[in-house]
Amino acid sequence: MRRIYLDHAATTPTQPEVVKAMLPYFTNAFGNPSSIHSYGQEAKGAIEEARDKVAALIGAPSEEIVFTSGGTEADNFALKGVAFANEGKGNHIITTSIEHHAVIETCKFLERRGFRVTYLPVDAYGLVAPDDVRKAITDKTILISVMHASNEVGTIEPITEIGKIAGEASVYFHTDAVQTVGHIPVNVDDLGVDLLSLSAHKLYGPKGVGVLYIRKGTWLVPFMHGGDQERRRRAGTDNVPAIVGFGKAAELAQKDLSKEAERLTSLRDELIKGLLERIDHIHLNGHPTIRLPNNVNVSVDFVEGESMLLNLDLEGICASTGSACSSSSLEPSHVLLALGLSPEQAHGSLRFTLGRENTEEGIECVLEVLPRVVAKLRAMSPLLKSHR
Amino acid sequence: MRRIYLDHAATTPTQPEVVKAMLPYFTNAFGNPSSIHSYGQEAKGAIEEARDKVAALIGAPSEEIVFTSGGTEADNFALKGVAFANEGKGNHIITTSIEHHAVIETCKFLERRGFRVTYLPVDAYGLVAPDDVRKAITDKTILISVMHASNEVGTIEPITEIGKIAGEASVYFHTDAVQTVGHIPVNVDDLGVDLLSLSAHKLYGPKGVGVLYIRKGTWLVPFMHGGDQERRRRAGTDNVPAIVGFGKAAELAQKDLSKEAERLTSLRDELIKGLLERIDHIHLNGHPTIRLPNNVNVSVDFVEGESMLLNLDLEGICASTGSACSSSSLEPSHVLLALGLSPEQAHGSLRFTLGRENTEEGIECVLEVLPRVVAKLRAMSPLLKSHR
Amino acid sequence: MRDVWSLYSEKVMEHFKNPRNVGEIENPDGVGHVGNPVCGDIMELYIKVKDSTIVDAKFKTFGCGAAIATSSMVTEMVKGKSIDEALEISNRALAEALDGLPPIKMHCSVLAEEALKSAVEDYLRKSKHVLSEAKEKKGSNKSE
Amino acid sequence: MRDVWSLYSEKVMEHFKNPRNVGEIENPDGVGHVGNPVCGDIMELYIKVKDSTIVDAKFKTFGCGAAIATSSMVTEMVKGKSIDEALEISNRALAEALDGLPPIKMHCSVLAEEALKSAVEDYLRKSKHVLSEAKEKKGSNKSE
Ligand SMILES: Cc1ncc(COP(=O)(O)O)c(C=O)c1O
Ligand SMILES: Cc1ncc(COP(=O)(O)O)c(C=O)c1O
Repeated sequence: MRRIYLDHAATTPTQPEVVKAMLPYFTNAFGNPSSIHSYGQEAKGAIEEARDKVAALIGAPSEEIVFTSGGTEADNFALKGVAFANEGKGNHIITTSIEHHAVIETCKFLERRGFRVTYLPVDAYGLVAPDDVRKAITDKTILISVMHASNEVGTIEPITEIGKIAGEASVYFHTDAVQTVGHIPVNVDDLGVDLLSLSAHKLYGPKGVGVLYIRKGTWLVPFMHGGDQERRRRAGTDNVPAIVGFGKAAELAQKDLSKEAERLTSLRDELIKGLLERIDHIHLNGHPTIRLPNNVNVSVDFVEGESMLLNLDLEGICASTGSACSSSSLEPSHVLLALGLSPEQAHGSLRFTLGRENTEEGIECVLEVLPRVVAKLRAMSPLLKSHR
Repeated sequence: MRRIYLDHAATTPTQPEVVKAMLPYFTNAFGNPSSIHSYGQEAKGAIEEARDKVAALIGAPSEEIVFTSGGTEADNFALKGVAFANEGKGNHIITTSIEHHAVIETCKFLERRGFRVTYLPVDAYGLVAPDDVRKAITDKTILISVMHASNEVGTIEPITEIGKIAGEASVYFHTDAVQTVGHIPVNVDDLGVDLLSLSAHKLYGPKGVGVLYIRKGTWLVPFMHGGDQERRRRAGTDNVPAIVGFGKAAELAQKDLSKEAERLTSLRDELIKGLLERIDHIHLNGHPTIRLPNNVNVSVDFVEGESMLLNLDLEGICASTGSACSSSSLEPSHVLLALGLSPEQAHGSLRFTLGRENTEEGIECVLEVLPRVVAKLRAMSPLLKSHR
Repeated sequence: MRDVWSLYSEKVMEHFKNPRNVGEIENPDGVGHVGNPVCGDIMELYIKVKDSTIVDAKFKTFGCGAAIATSSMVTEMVKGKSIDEALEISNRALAEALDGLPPIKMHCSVLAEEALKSAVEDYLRKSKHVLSEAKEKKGSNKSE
Repeated sequence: MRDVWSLYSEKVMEHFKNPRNVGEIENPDGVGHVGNPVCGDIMELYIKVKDSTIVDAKFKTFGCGAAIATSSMVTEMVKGKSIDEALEISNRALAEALDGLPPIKMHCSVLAEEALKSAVEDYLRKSKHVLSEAKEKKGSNKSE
């Protein structure tokens, strides 16, 4: 059966050219970049080339790029690193109620260790108000962390505006840009951020490698303690093949970023339009226009997300949901609830995130299959009856 | 030029069969194991198979295996995880003066955060005395961390004895087994450990993946906060290809562990014997017999390690040194100093760590080349003169 | 690589794909209504009882794959069973009949058991009512 | 992949492979002895001076590749220079002459500069001594 993958926000396939670039570093040029000998130095050279490429993608100097094991580590590093280094100055952190778990759970950990965290609300579209950030700042505030775009509903946050506010208040500013880098233009100076998280596997690079961008002069303690790697900012043997792959993926992403963003935007809007037309009692989640080019998130009334997902999967369509049933907790997506959705609506959410391999054909397939699936599930829904 | 790689303690080449096992998980079966759809579930199945294989290699139940980004993360996780979870009980940690930086630097971080750390001394061979461990335990002791074998001098520590002591005192016991797993038999029950760190790239698996073995009932907080991966013990998108590669490498390692250990031990002893015969003023570092099958560490008087290394590299021989010049600090190896070597001797150390590709021929090559290199460097050494 | 990877057993998927006994029963003898929208699972179970035997069962469920499959399974299992037998169906038995459920989905089988219990209790309550009404009638008849 | 990867520039490696002026000078006019074993670098620099010009220089070094290369380079650079010119050779000039050094190795060039200064100072001290001895002699001659 042909499968249509529409879950690019979860992970993307590693591009064949990326794999090809990685391969020599497993078996031939397998050295440890910390080694002085030729094997070590050729590996070292390779990661420095990759660093340049990733730096170029976000408009940063190469020295401000620190490789990590992924976006989760980058977020942990940014938050714990700043918190532990600056607790002499203050113990207050500002973030939002729609951050990725890598930020939220790290904040909760810090709360248990004496820090105070403000979780700012968002509006019905998932937008944070810069003015709320301004008002939340106290003289104890040491860090503001607001994601660049929501992995769930795709809404793009006003980072530049918040960056100005953070700059004026001289508070460190971190953004989780895992969902934006490689998909929309990202420039650390334009955004005015001190710290920025990214992850290779969201932009057709390999899993297990990310970056924390750290602006020069930002004071944070290491998260991973040990050897002298990454100019003593992140210990652990460099994951050479993955870093090289990240470099290649960054290079490829930069090449056709705007063309691909345009193409996906039009597919996205076609899918949204089609779904709203063909299914009744369906709602778009997130902002209609200030959203990622590849994100479609809808709530379908009276039916539950996982059961839609499984039915779609049976027909070869791979998507995602914010329903609790897909996680080990029983609560539905904190993001959808923060947008003001009812628990039922949150449980009835479906996310389609498009990518390079998707074409018009895939969109049409979803538009053909989903209405059938919804009809089938609504026929067994006890909620529909009570609605009537 | 043919190169002879003798730095397997730094990293090993990924075996071709391992790379082959990984490849499908980059481009075809590229899913995120947290996804419900078929791409996700096939990735999930793959990591669970790999978990079984790694578990088998150390005699552990699969549920007690938590994948990390490497040995450094496993060490950070074990130490910080236990420390932060058990500070209500006590704030004292016992370790040794010869641990890897991933343990030592993590301990220093914890010291800055209010924990007290005892760094036990070692004897001239690098052995920790179990009785010293016993004496160091107080009612505030929450963790003992002693490495299984030294990455520098190869000495194998009496972990089983220390495990008994830790068990009797009901103190958590961690061992960094990064240099032993896959090279000598390791069984978590025989060793009596609650926590054990390993790293795939030291046993012909890929870089960027490791494991923290966590015995059921061990109380520790997560190190990487975020999503629900690894039964909520370690957040972050699973590095599927690397985990699959680790599984394959574990399987291969288990297959011919004892045969390979025997082969390397005889090459090791040949190299040691040859070096001591052909070069005067040379000393073996570490224990003569209670040592890793693949480790040769010597100090050559009057000459500095990096300059030997570079000369060897020019002739295609890749080795390592404990000299400061190879790191960003100016101090020579803390391990060699802990063994009682003078700074000069520590600076004059050379480590050869053998592996699968090495044969008699490589050993003979070292025995032919190194005496020439030493003679050349001694001719320009100001220390030799003052010694005469 | 294995050929088939799935969150669920084949049996679960079979019931999920072709759920048995979907719908409502008109004038049911017992209805169970359990779960709540916050947790994402709502089950309605309808039973028809004749001579203390469950002769028909239908369900409506809002929930995940496991919720739908266990709902389907419970309706299959209760049909033909006596009220007493039905009350003995445990969530474990349901999960086993489905060749197992993932640990995080076991609560769905609990919910199905509760739906069944609740439907049976509803029946018992109603029939007691009917019984006592009948008794009352009889009594009043007698007294007449 | 690039063809050549190395910690050091080709120039450094060239000097490391074929260090110039290795050895000691018998009866040197100045000797510089710097560094210590704890840091892993020890340099000895010997100079021969004629009419305030350094006519020969030799070194002995215990140290890393950069230490050996900068030692070799400093002996090359001072030969034929006047004492005053020699004192103007900075560690940066040494590093530049070697087409650069890795940041963590810059201290080796500092050490080489110090070795040179120390050798020159040794020469100046000795020659002052000789000078003053000569002066003394002259003076005593006069007074005779
Ligand atoms: C917004 C956001 N932040 C962080 C992460 C975590 O990144 P990683 O999967 O590389 O750990 C993700 C993806 O899972 C994400 O979407
Ligand atoms: C004993 C020991 N512990 C920990 C590590 C760190 O492991 P990794 O390189 O996977 O971060 C190493 C190797 O560098 C090691 O030899």
